[in-house]
Amino acid sequence: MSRMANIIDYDLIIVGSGLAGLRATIQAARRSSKIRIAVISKVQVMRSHSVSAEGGTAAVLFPDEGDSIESHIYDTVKGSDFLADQDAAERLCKEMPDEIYQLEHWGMPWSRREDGRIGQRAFGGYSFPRASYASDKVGFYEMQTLYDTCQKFDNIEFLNEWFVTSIIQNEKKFAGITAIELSNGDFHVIKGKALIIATGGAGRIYSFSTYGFSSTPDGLDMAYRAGLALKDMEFVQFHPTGIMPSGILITEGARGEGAYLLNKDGDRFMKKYASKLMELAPRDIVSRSIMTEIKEGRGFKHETGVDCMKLDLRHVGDKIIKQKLGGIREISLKFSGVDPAKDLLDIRPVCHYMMGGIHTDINGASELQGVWAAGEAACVSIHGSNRLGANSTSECLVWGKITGDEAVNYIEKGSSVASFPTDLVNAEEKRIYDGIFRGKGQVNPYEVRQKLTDTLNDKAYVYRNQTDLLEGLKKVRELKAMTWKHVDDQAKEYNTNFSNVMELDSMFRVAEVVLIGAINRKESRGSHARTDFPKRDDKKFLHHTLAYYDPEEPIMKKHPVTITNYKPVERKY
Amino acid sequence: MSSIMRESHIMKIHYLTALVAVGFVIIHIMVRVMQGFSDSLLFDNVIANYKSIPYAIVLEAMLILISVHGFNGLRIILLEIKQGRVYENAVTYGCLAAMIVLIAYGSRTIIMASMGMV
Amino acid sequence: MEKDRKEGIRGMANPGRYGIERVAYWLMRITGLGLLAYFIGHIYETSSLLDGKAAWNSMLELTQTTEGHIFLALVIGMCVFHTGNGIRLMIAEAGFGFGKARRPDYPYTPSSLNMKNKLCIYVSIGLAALAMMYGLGVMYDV
Amino acid sequence: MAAIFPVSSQEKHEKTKPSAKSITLRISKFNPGKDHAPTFLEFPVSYEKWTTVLDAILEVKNYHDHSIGVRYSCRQAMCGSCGMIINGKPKLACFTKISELNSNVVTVEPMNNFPLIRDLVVGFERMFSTHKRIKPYIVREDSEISSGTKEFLQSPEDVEKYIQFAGCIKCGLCNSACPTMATDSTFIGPQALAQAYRYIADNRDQGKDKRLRIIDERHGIWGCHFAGSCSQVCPKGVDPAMGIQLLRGYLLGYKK
Repeated sequence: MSRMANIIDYDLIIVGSGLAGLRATIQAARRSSKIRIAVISKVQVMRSHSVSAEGGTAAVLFPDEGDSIESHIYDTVKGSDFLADQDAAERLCKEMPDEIYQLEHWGMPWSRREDGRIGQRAFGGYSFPRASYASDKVGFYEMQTLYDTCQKFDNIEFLNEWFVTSIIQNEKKFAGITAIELSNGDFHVIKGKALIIATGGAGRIYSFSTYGFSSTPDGLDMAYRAGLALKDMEFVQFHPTGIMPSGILITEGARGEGAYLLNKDGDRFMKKYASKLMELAPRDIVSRSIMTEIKEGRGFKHETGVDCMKLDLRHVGDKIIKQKLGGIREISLKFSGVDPAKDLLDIRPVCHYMMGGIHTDINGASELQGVWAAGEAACVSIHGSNRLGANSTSECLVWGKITGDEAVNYIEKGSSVASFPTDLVNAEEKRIYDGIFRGKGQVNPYEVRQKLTDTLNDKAYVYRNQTDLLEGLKKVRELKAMTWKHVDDQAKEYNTNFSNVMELDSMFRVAEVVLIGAINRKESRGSHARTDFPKRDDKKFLHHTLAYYDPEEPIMKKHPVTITNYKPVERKY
Repeated sequence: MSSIMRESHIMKIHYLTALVAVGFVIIHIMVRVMQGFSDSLLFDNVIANYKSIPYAIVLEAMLILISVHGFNGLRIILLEIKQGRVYENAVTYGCLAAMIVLIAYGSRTIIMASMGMV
Repeated sequence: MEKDRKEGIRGMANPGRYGIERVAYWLMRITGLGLLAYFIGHIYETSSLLDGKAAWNSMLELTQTTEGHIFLALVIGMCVFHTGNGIRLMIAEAGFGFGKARRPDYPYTPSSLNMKNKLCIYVSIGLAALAMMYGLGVMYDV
Repeated sequence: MAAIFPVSSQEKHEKTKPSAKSITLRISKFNPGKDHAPTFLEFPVSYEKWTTVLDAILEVKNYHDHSIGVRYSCRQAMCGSCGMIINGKPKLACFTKISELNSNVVTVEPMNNFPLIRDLVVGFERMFSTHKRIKPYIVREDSEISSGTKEFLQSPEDVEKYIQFAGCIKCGLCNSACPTMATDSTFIGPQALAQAYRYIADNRDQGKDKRLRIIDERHGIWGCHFAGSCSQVCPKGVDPAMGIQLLRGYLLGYKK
């Protein structure tokens, strides 16, 4: 083989350096100093989009003040519209308090109460204010704490800006990965005993999105192509408050601190939709309420011509805003020119989270031996059809730790692959270099990407229906058939044109899974709201959706939901 | 040098020499101004100044303080302009040597003038 | 092109793009080097004493010119600025005069670049100018 | 580069519509692996009041020249990817609006004092390694919890003492603006020094003496001369210059 000069060897490979990836890294590194760990990411460490998580991390810290693990579990399950696996939700809630304290011991700058204990704020869908917060930069501080703590260990190697392209397996066991080193364009084969996929969500398949530009589905797609199932991909969370026009997130913590949502008549319209929790109802409900108000003519028009709603923080006051919401103050002043203490913010529901991901069991193990998934990339499933705010960073921490432990156990047992399948490496090289890098075509891939993401925005947004979804799928397939698979920049060094086209390639496959899953699910559950099937249908659809890769069309299957203590009931807030 | 001394010790010396030198420079200038600027430059007046032992001590102290401060400053600037083992050693020992030479040369003037060996 | 793409001496010396603190940094270096040069010259100048009155007087003739006086005035200015700014730096570098560290509010105004420090720099420059004028006055017996 | 055709001729892309306001974007192009010297490419770019320099660069990359090398991700000034020199000063491209530059020409160049990878992309290996060198974590024996452990207590005032310095996003702008780093690539730099202070000022930490020892060397903390440029360019209000001066208080013995 011509290019295969670079074979590297590690024990544990962690793809993705966000919260889940780094938490797994530390867990593995502290378990054993003999295990050689590679943390591989297509961005530099500390650039992952986990740094943009804002509001909080949910955990029960004050049982003596009225909170309980039981309540956290039930809130999570109810929030999920009963699609969550209840054993997983239970595990999350039980392990979370320790994670908060562990982060604190590693230096996390949690905001404090006057008595010196960790501060918590109200968040949507919870019956107790249990979102531990660090002003409104929780994800950033958590990332910093984990990244900095990684610096303690000498058995961790960060491979910054390596684009992982595929998983190599043999005899149904993990064998290694292939990756391109962006800075010089070298193609590498990295052998390993275990792999943890922590590549995050894929929200950039939507054009109006809180996600960073790097949150494309290449990690999900790599697992999908390797034969792993993607689970529940039709459930995409739309956060109620993305600021106009950029779509940058205005944290739910703003409403946690008391902000109102107002319609054109100046009404706090949430009283119609969730009379008890009002603005702090779960995100799916608030987003739907906003879109209903807009459809019924009580919305606003932003100067870009897009419909929006108003978020009112004025009564919260400059002092609290500066102290607890400094990040969103900065965002709204800079990107929209609005001071939240003086004026209303223009907001609109925005693609924020994917409840779906790589199908795993409760330990984060995927269907391929030696491969785990954690964080947003995985679907354990804790969040079912709708995640509660502040539960995603929690999931990253808990399953980061669990998968780190599990992978080390597996490595220490000494399972290894008989022979390394070079034919798969050859095939992968052919796919990316002949199929993409040296591809031919006239259509601008960036324009195709824009159209693809616009299509998802138009056709698979907060409210969905059969006609729109079918049209969306048709449009996506039309776009996919165009000749966009070519790379005009033929340089080796830092070729983002190449990685952008590979990302687009993965976006098509995952977008298809999202749309087909949405078409098949003829009910309304959590974030998936069908105007043509407005009711939840537990008889037919109380199951997870699995999608397996096939070159023609994804193969869709069903998977049962684990229900332990809580029978599905109607959700009221 | 920094293998013998921590950089913070060197900096303390740098600050201290500066502060004390400022005091002496003020004395030096005051003495000259009180004599009248042009008068103070007359050969005999200058020699007379040197012969006053306290003043000679002021001059000698000033010589040492400013040399230490000045050449350390020069060393800092030179070390920041370029790096490398050989260069850094050359700068460090070069500055030290220059400092010693200048102090010796200046002391010769002060001692000989104050002892009347002119 | 150099591997590290350091800005180099030009970047170090170019004070224009940043605030008065960068100008002060630059003046501090220049005046320090200038004073060291003067100091070496001054030691050499005074050493002519040892060669007797004639040597001293001919050295004086060399320095008692218009250029010499302007140079001496500059030295006075450099000395005053270097002292004034140096004292500011010593106080600042010991960690005094910034107020307390605290959560910053956007738009961020770094408290290390506060008015106290800026004022000290302007005062140092002003004092240097005054001292130069006074010095020239003394030299020309005004 | 191959000609780029629109997806269909009727559907013109909205973003390419000329708007009333436009500027010339000059982008530094240089691939050390191929080229001999940097060149500037110029593109007319239309903008709205909220258009950032990053938006403009991506507009050019997506529709005019796919080969522009630029690092970016979160577009909300949290990830620290897009530091570059904009009209002569180090800034984050995503946090600089074209409208606030008040210039008809916007020139973007890679950050100074970092090795160049390509176009606007520079290498961070050295900065990451100096960051590691100052032990950027809580140093104390009981920093790992066991079951039943609660938090170390810390008052809101204790948090205020270091929280400012915990805002560092490692974008490298401070190191790029620093006059000492302009000539001294072995200088530890304002980024790492500010982080050393962040952990020393944290009342949970016990690693002060170790860290002070690390930074008290020839190309350590004393390479700072308080020109303040780092604090001036910091997009997150970290104020490294202040952190460095406060650190010196310990070394000079004013502070315990």
